[in-house]
Amino acid sequence: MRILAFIVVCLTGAFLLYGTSEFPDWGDPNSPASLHVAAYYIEKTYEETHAPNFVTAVVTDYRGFDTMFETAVIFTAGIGCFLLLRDFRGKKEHYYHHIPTGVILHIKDEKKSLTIGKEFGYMDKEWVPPDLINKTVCRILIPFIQIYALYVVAHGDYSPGGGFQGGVIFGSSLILLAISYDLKTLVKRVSERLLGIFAALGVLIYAGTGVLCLVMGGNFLDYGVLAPLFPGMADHIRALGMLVVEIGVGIAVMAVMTIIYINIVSEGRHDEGL
Amino acid sequence: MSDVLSLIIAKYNYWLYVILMMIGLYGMIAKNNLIKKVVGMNIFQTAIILFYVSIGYKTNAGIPIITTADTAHGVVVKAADYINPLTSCLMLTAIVVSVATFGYAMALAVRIYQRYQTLEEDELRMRLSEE
Amino acid sequence: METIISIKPLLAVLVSLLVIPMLVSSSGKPNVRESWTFMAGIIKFLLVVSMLPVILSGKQIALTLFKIAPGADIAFRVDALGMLFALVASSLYIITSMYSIGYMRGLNEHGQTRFVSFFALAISATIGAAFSANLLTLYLFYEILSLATYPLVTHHQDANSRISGRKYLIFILGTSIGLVLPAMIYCYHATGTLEFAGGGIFSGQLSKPSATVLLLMFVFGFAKAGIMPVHSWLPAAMVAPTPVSALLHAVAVVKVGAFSIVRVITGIFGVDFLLSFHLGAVVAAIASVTILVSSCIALTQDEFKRRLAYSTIGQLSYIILGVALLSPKGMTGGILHIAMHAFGKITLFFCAGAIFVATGKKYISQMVGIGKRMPLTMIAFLIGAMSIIGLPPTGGFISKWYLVLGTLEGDQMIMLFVLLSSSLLNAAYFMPIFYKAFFCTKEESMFEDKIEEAPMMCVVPLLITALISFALFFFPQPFLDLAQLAVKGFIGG
Amino acid sequence: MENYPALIVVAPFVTGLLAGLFVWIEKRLSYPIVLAGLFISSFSAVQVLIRVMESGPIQYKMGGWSPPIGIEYRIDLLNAMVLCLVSGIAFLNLIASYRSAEKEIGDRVSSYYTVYNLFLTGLLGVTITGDLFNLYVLIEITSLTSYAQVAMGDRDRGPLASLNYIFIGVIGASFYLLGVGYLYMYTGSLNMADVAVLIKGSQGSSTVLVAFILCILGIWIKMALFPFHVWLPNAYTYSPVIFARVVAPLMTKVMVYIMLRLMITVFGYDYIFNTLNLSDAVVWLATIAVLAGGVMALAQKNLKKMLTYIIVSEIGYMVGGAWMGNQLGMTGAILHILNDALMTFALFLAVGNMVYRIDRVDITDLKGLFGKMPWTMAGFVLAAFSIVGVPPTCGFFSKWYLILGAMEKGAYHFAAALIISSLICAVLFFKVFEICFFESGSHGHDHSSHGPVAIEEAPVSMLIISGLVSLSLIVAGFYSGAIVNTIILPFLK
Repeated sequence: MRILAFIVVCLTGAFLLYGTSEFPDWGDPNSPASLHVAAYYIEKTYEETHAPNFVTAVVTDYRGFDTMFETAVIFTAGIGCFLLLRDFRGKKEHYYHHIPTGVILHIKDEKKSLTIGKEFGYMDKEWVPPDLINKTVCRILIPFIQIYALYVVAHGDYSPGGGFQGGVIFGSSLILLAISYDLKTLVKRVSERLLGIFAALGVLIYAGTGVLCLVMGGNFLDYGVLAPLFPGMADHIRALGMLVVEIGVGIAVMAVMTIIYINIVSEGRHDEGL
Repeated sequence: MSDVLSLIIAKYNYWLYVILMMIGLYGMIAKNNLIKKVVGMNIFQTAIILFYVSIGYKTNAGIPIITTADTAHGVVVKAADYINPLTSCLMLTAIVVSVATFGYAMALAVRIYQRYQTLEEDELRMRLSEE
Repeated sequence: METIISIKPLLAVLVSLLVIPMLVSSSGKPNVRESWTFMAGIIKFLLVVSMLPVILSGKQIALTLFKIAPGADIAFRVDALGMLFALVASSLYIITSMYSIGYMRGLNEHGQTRFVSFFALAISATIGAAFSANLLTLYLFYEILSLATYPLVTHHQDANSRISGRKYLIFILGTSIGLVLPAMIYCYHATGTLEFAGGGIFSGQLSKPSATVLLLMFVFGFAKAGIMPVHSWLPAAMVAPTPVSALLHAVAVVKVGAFSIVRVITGIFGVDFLLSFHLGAVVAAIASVTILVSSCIALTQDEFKRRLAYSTIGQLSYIILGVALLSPKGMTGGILHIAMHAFGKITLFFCAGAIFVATGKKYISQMVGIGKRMPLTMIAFLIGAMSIIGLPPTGGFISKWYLVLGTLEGDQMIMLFVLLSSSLLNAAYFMPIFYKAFFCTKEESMFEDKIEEAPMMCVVPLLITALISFALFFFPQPFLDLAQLAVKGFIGG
Repeated sequence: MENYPALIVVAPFVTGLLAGLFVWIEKRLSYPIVLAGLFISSFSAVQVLIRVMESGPIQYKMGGWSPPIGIEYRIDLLNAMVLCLVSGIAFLNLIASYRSAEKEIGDRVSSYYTVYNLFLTGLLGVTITGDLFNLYVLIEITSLTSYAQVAMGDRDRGPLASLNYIFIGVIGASFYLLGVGYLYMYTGSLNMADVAVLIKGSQGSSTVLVAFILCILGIWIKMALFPFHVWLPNAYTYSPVIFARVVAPLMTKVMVYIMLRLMITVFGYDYIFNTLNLSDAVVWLATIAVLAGGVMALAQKNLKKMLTYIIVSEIGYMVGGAWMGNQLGMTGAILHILNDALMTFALFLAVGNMVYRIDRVDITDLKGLFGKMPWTMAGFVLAAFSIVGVPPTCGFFSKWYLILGAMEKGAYHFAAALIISSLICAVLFFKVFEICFFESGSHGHDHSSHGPVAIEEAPVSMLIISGLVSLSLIVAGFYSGAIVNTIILPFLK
């Protein structure tokens, strides 16, 4: 099997290399790939869209339709994980710790539960004492990470960045919260319902912008026709459209990252995990 | 010989991508552990991303973002000065796809492990034939 | 030739198809259901008859339903040959429906609604095949008929019928998909048309070897005609209830097979084409072998229906043989035999069924002395048997007469010998039954000396068909005229 | 309205997302929202088809950017037809599967509808797009949603089947992506029409050759052409009924469409058949695929799995037809996209109804099903006949064109494979029918005990759709000539 695999892999590799034999040298500015459409994007983007970041302009405007589906791909992964793993049955056994004394309680009756408050706290089955340094550092860091994420989203058309990147950063801040505290803390602060709504809403903002363009009489995702809605910004209307969809992407990506994380680490129970 | 060598040097990016891709593909076909296969898959997809991104590269060109200084004075933008934005754009999509697939594959692995308590393919096959 | 566009052929096909929902919906009320069946049968018959004068006056009726590809549409065309066949099938359908009421109720069979529904479907397909304008349409109805007959053959749903049903399908469906379909598509590929034409559709596209192969594919592919060695489904299919055997395996199904072969020989290849390659002799030889072998086998069969089945196999080959003689008289005889054999054979099947209903006997050896108990039935049997043997004064004599003339016309003494010796064999396997039924001593007789016929609904139909067989000797005109008209179309070009 | 092309894809997309939103707000609204989306989509598809038939191909520029700068939708007769097919089947399936989805998926069903609609967005988008990379993204949406749905069926086997599907699916999609990369490297464009112009005349280029092979190979893997089919049977067997019903008819067919699109629009006949001369090799491969699919189907004990192997076999039909290199073969392949989608849909509708009632569909579990679920079985029988290729069901007519194409090219092995495959399918289905028909559990041949069997049919909504689609097989059969003349031939001209 391994030898067979090796032969197949080598043949594929050789075949792919054969295809590159006619390629222009690496970095050749006159290769066909860099002329034709690509050159147009570089030369005309600013003129047409007023977005200095060509990549963002191509991503969200020229090929914005691709990107909408790309967001949908992410959304699908999230909802797929949810559908596959989410397990609404409660856990059979619960662990609590008595805060004043540190005594651990193990309750086997699934119907009984204690109220969480000053006296009792949740505890995971494999309990690791919360690390004060970790907790504190993360508590300080998380708001900054989130601000940075918002910045990356908002400045997508000016500098490297955009909805995906910002969304991932924001999502990772939430994941950090779960890692440094525990999963319950995250789930308590950001409910599953909220994440679900956000995930769908983010993609809907994108698609909704497109539909709005349809309603305004243009083609789908033709931001140009939105100008009447934003008086005085006719020049920048395309960049503005990009911003709107970037925000949508950001929201969706953030929510989906978190959904995937929560479901995988807790095997769908949303109670305890990494 | 030197011809071949110079050919390789001039296009070593493609050689790298092919080798990376071969590693990934080999992992997907030959490995027994499902997680390893998933990782192989990820390497495979990354190789393609590498390929695309290297297509877009141009020597002596900068990132495809106009600085404020450029725009202010109405400088004519020359294509040769910026690397190709299109391939980066395409690869953003490919990355997202590969992340999504990876995430979902992981979720599946979790599920399979829950059910069979193993991720080794031969053991899984044994378990399935037992049922 | 003048062609009239009319919707009648479509209606004739559709009538019994449209009545199926009625049959299903009135499944709880047998009398209502039966009246629907009769209504459909009578309307169908009237529709067919209403086209008869037009056909006899030398015109044709045509209707194109769906255009599929140039030269291969779903289309109807009523000519003399089709008319003859449709007339036989639709008239016998009414009689069989009557008979099946007597038979099915007499035996208290299950699934009667299913039975009558598929029966109606089968008869629709038969009429459709008769009226087909081209090979594609013919194939379409041929297949529908195969599939619609399957639930009828396996009506009893027991192990025995399962095996028979399987055999039936393997032979019928296997040959039609495996042989006819490629042959048909090859024809279309070679000529670009499948339309039945008086002189055939080929004009030099085929060499002799490929023409031979193609012809054999058709002859064996239409396995419903029961040419050996693709005949063995027919005896197996005798597990079906007798009305099915009677109508389908004496009239509709097997005749569609023979009819299809006749159509292919006359309409696709064309008489002149076959004559130029001497291919008629090949088919005739195959048919003669079938005639002789099947008659010999029939002699050895003790089960009444199986003996009839082997007799049918032989008689079908008469039709093929007659047409394969490629002489006007021979072809007339062959085509006429479609009708004559149908009336004779259905009488015999009706008798077999009636005996089964009245006494439960299936084997000939158990029927000694039955003439005393069921005289009417056995007299009808005599007439039917005479018709099959070809003795005057029955219809069968006329077709045989033409067949013999055909062999003389073509100077084919071997075929003449085949025909005559086969007639002797026919007599040899039918006459003892009749003889034993009446002329036996008291000790030998297995029945009491008391007349006790099958239910009325069983006896009346068989008397009617026997009477028709008898009458056809004196008044063969409608069928004879149609046959001669058809042959004129094929040979006159 | 000029935005119909966009609506075809956007309507199911937006409604799918809305449904995903309403899962968290008001669960019961998900279903009607999704249904409305698919309705709008199918309505728009029909409108687009009408327009294309009236006034030629339609171009729609996404974001207002003209190609090759932006993404364009380009709709000609071929994809207009496929669009109608996809959206129509999806819409009908959603109605038919309402009950079964609730039963199988349970409380998650409202989120499931989101995935369902996204899946269809993918399929529709793949069909309508004129951009190579957009195609990739949509293939990935289709794939990812199908991975998700496969895993939701059988709780034990589903996830594993899905993971194996992922591995092979990713390889397929990645090969395609690499192919697009090579093409982009050569031309600098991603628009299909633009690429086609730019690679014209580059017959000897190794880049184009590799790009071509990668693209086609990738699509073949996604399509499950014979040696790459290993993922398909498990994935389709263990998925929930609502998904199996839509993926089985559509997924492979849409992939075949992409193959045709790449062959016709991007690389061009001339390049494939004259420069590379691949026709013979691929037709052989297709021949093997047809036979292998059939043979493997024979070995299956589970009805669903058996059908999936038949799909593998059917893929061989279309690939073979498309690579025949002549107009007849191509006509057959395109017609078979339509017909095969319909008949597979009808089959799976029937199977879904069975699953709804009896849960397991191992062939031995089907005893007495003709009595228990007569309407479902009627639909099943029709669909099965269509797969076998019995006229007048539509399966016959595409087979007809395919065999004609094979004969024109002289690829008799492919023609023979099609015939043999028909026979194999006949064996397969009659094996099933026999069990359903004969083994009705209790009785042998006992006349009195044949009371009406208790009918336990699937819900009416499922039955109506199942019946309609099965009847449409016949309608499509009769109108296949019209379809060929108004859609396929004008497209190929």
